Amino acid sequence: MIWVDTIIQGILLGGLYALFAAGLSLVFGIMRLVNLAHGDLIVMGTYLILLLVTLLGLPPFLAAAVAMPVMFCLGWALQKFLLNRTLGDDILPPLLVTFGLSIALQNALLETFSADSQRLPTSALTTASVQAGPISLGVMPLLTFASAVLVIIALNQLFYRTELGRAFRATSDDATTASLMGIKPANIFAIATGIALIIVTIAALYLGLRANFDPNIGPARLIYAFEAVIIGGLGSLWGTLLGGIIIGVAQTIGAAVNPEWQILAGHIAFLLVLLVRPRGLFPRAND
Amino acid sequence: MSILSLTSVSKSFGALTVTDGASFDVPQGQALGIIGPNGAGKSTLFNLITGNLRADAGSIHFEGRDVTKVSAMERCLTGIGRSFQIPQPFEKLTVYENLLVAATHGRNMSEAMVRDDCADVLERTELIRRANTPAGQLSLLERKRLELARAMATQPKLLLLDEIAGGLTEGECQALIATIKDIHAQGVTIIWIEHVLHALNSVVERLLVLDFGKVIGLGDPDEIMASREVREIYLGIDV
Amino acid sequence: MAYSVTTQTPASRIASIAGLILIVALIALPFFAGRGTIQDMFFILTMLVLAQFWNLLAGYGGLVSIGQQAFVGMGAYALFGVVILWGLDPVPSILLAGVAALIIAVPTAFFAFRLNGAYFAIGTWVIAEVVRLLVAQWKTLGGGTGTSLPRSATKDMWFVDLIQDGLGVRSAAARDILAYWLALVLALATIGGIYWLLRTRRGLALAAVRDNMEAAKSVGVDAARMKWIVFLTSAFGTGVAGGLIYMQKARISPDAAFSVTDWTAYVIFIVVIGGIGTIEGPIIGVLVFFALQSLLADFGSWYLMTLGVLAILIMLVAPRGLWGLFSERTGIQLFPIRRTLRGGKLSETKE
Amino acid sequence: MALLQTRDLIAHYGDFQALFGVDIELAENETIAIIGANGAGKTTLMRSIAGVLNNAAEAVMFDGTAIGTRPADEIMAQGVAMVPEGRRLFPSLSVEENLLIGTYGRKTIGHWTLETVYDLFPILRERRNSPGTALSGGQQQMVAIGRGLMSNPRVLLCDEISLGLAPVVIKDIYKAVPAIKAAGASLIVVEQDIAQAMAVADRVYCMMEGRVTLSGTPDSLSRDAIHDAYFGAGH
Repeated sequence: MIWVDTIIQGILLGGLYALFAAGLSLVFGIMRLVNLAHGDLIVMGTYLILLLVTLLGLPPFLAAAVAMPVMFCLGWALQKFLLNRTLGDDILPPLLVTFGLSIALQNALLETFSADSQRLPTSALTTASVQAGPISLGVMPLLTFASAVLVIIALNQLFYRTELGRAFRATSDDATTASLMGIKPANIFAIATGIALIIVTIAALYLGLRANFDPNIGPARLIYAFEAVIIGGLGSLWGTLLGGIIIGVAQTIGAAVNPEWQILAGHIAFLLVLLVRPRGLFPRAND
Repeated sequence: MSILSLTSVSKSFGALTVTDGASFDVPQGQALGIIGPNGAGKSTLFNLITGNLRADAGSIHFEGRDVTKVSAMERCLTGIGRSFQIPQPFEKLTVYENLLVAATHGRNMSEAMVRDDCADVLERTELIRRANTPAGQLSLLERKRLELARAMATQPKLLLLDEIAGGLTEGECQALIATIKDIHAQGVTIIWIEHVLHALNSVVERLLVLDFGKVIGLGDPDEIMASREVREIYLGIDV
Repeated sequence: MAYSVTTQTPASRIASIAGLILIVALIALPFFAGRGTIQDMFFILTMLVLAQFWNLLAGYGGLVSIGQQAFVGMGAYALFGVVILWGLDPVPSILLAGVAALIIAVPTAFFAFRLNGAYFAIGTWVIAEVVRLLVAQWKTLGGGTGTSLPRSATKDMWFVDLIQDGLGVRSAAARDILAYWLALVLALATIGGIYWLLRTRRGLALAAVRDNMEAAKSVGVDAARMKWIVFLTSAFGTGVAGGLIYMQKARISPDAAFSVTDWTAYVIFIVVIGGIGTIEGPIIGVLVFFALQSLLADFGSWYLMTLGVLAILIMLVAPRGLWGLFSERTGIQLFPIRRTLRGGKLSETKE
Repeated sequence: MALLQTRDLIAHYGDFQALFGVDIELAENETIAIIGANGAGKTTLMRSIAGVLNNAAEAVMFDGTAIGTRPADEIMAQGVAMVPEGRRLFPSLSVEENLLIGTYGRKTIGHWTLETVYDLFPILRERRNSPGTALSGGQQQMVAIGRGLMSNPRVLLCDEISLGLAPVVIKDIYKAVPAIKAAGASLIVVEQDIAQAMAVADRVYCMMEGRVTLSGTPDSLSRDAIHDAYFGAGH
């Protein structure tokens, strides 16, 4: 029974990783850009929520709702004024610029909030659990997982049911031809990064509610997100969820065997998938 | 004996079949021209022969050896050289260095051993005065010449030329033809895709017509050009 | 008249003479400089080596790795391993550090080469994390908290006695001087080796693959093999540097030895600021980096923030870095690799 | 006054010059054809007009405005739509979505809607939900033309729309031209198929090596003159 519990906890943890990964996947899918500062943006989101909670006394969920438009604008501006200028055939500029951004952001957070670990205030809701037969499930992990599923459904609706989604897909297929059809790729990219940062805010909320955080944990979140994206197959949102679940389950099983092996087990699962399916589980045909 | 033989070679991109069961032989030492309208699959056929693309079906033999699954790099080492339709120079390297890459790797020799050969190719292709110029600064004619020179530097037994005369003036074209004739006279087998028909016809001994990825005619150039069907398909006008 | 080829330029001739004088001065440095200077120079030289190898990977090979700390850490731990467990002398063990890095580079390449571009970058980072977590399980070397080199090993290191007697310094200072000289040898060998590689036909092939992969394959360049050569060479060199750095520190822990900031972020900044894709770039970069560090080290995170922002600005405004800016204006190259053909028909008229 | 005009248009790809001072003119409700061999600069000319390549501002004039420096999306919004060479359908969009992309972000008023495009090419109505790439070459070309029309352009640039298509299919596609003209658009047609170009155009420009070598109405041009302008003299 303990194993069933471990696996279910792992699946729910996978929801959090899928939330980390969804923004990365969205941005890569549309503009083939890998943002190495993605993990640090998540941590920054958590601090923004913390700031709203402590300064305005908002409950965390409301604070996250307030943070979303702020983060959208930030993402939009980041893409419009910085990252768009790095896009091109050469892979070096976007990599090095986002890497520089990652280091700068991490240290800006350190300078502002110190290296002490923090936590968003817990409430009855965040510590509650429900009993499903013999297994006790935390409300928080359940909410995280449900949010991940909702985010992915919402993204799929956006992509396949709206005019903006059509423009996203067209620009992703062929930005030059899209511009011939009256679409401004630079704006599409900026909106996409803005949306990615909305998802980052949701991930940031659960990151802060679930455990302690400090300015240095960004890179590890980037790595989990990256592993989920690769396992799922580039550009597949449901694949990303599955990728998150695989990392989550591997980590909880690893931790059950030996607490020191938690992170390592996740990485090994990733390498195994890479060995067997180099293009991930659900690769997009035309990449 | 044929140096190259294709048997039912096919290639598709998604739903689009660009090479459709192509079969033909090229005898050792012959010059074969390939014509066909834009989009007929000429460059794809070249890429299949050089290994830049892998065939979906059929087989390709070079000097009797099955090379269907052999990489572009190895095919170069066995003696297949090519030029690209859109010149693909190594832009940051000089003209001489472009040849040096080809000669040292394509023939697996040291720089010192190939130096004079490269200089010789540069003289024959009239690029010697541009030897120390970065290839990115060359004019169109010079880029086309460099394509030819770089392929020559690998000392191929079979040379594939992809629209090497396109976009050149009449005088430039004549000079290039002379160079190609000279290469052919040395016994190199040539396959040449060209829209500039008079250039092609002054060199090749046989002509192959491609349409929709299919070989629809192969034979004596005059007879092929005289065929009404070919004229209609190729030029779209009754001449 | 026959043809000949040269890569020399007037500037490079002057540079090689100036370089020789500089090398002599650097060799002689311990005779008149204080211990602090020697330690600073050791830091500069080892960072320069790391930067040259990362530049070889990313600037010439197009392989942007963020996992160089795997090779630094592995090299360092291998050195501690053979010294502590087998009782070997630290000095020759530095070469074994390189071998250890080479050994883990093979599976690393096997996995990471399955990923393209940016994903290759994060893939190398993941593997570095895996190596760090595995090494932290190595209880005999202190597990997660790390360990020190035994005093007996550091005291009796090769050459330390000689230096102690010859220069009349104490044992600790003699060890620093030894480390400095080894770093100097490593840096010169690295620069010389990379310069040599770039001047061989393999170096030409690297440039050709960077310019046009398809065309390179079509003239017989084995692009896949070039990737392996560059990756393994760089892993070996980085491992040797890692071994040397931790031989001098004499104390190791997984978090420090596998630090992405210390061994990859700094190195990337050095190369980007100095100028990627040139041998001169990392040299300029490491000097700028050291100057910034001396100025700003007291400001802690402000320093790193400045570096991050500076790297972004350079990438946007002058992607070829400081040396690139200088070289474009003046045409000067200290390590020219362009082969100039002379003689024959070229000598008939002056160009 | 000409609706669209290029004046001494020059274009480069990196160090390589592709156009050497090209002057063409298109009047309201006129159809012109650009012919020439591979590498003559036809596609470069189209890409310059459409704003994919940047030029001097005055090099491209549309309706009295200099548009040479405008980006492609703005030129499209002003009323110059392009059917690019090789069709360039968006593979992850269905036929109908490909058509709708032509109206992204704006309400266009005019003759062309999904319904009228489907009336023009009825086969597309049947295949509206298929992915664009599952269609035959001719059908894909119809989608590409329809996509260009959806913005109700005043000028439609058609780059090599018969490329790789069977003669019967080409005839089918060119049947749409009168309807397009009737709805009020002027056309620039780039063609390798000389007969087709002659049949459809009011005037013809022949290009070679980045320059216009011949122009005039189809009646005024002899076959020999075209051949010389097309292949260079001597054939």
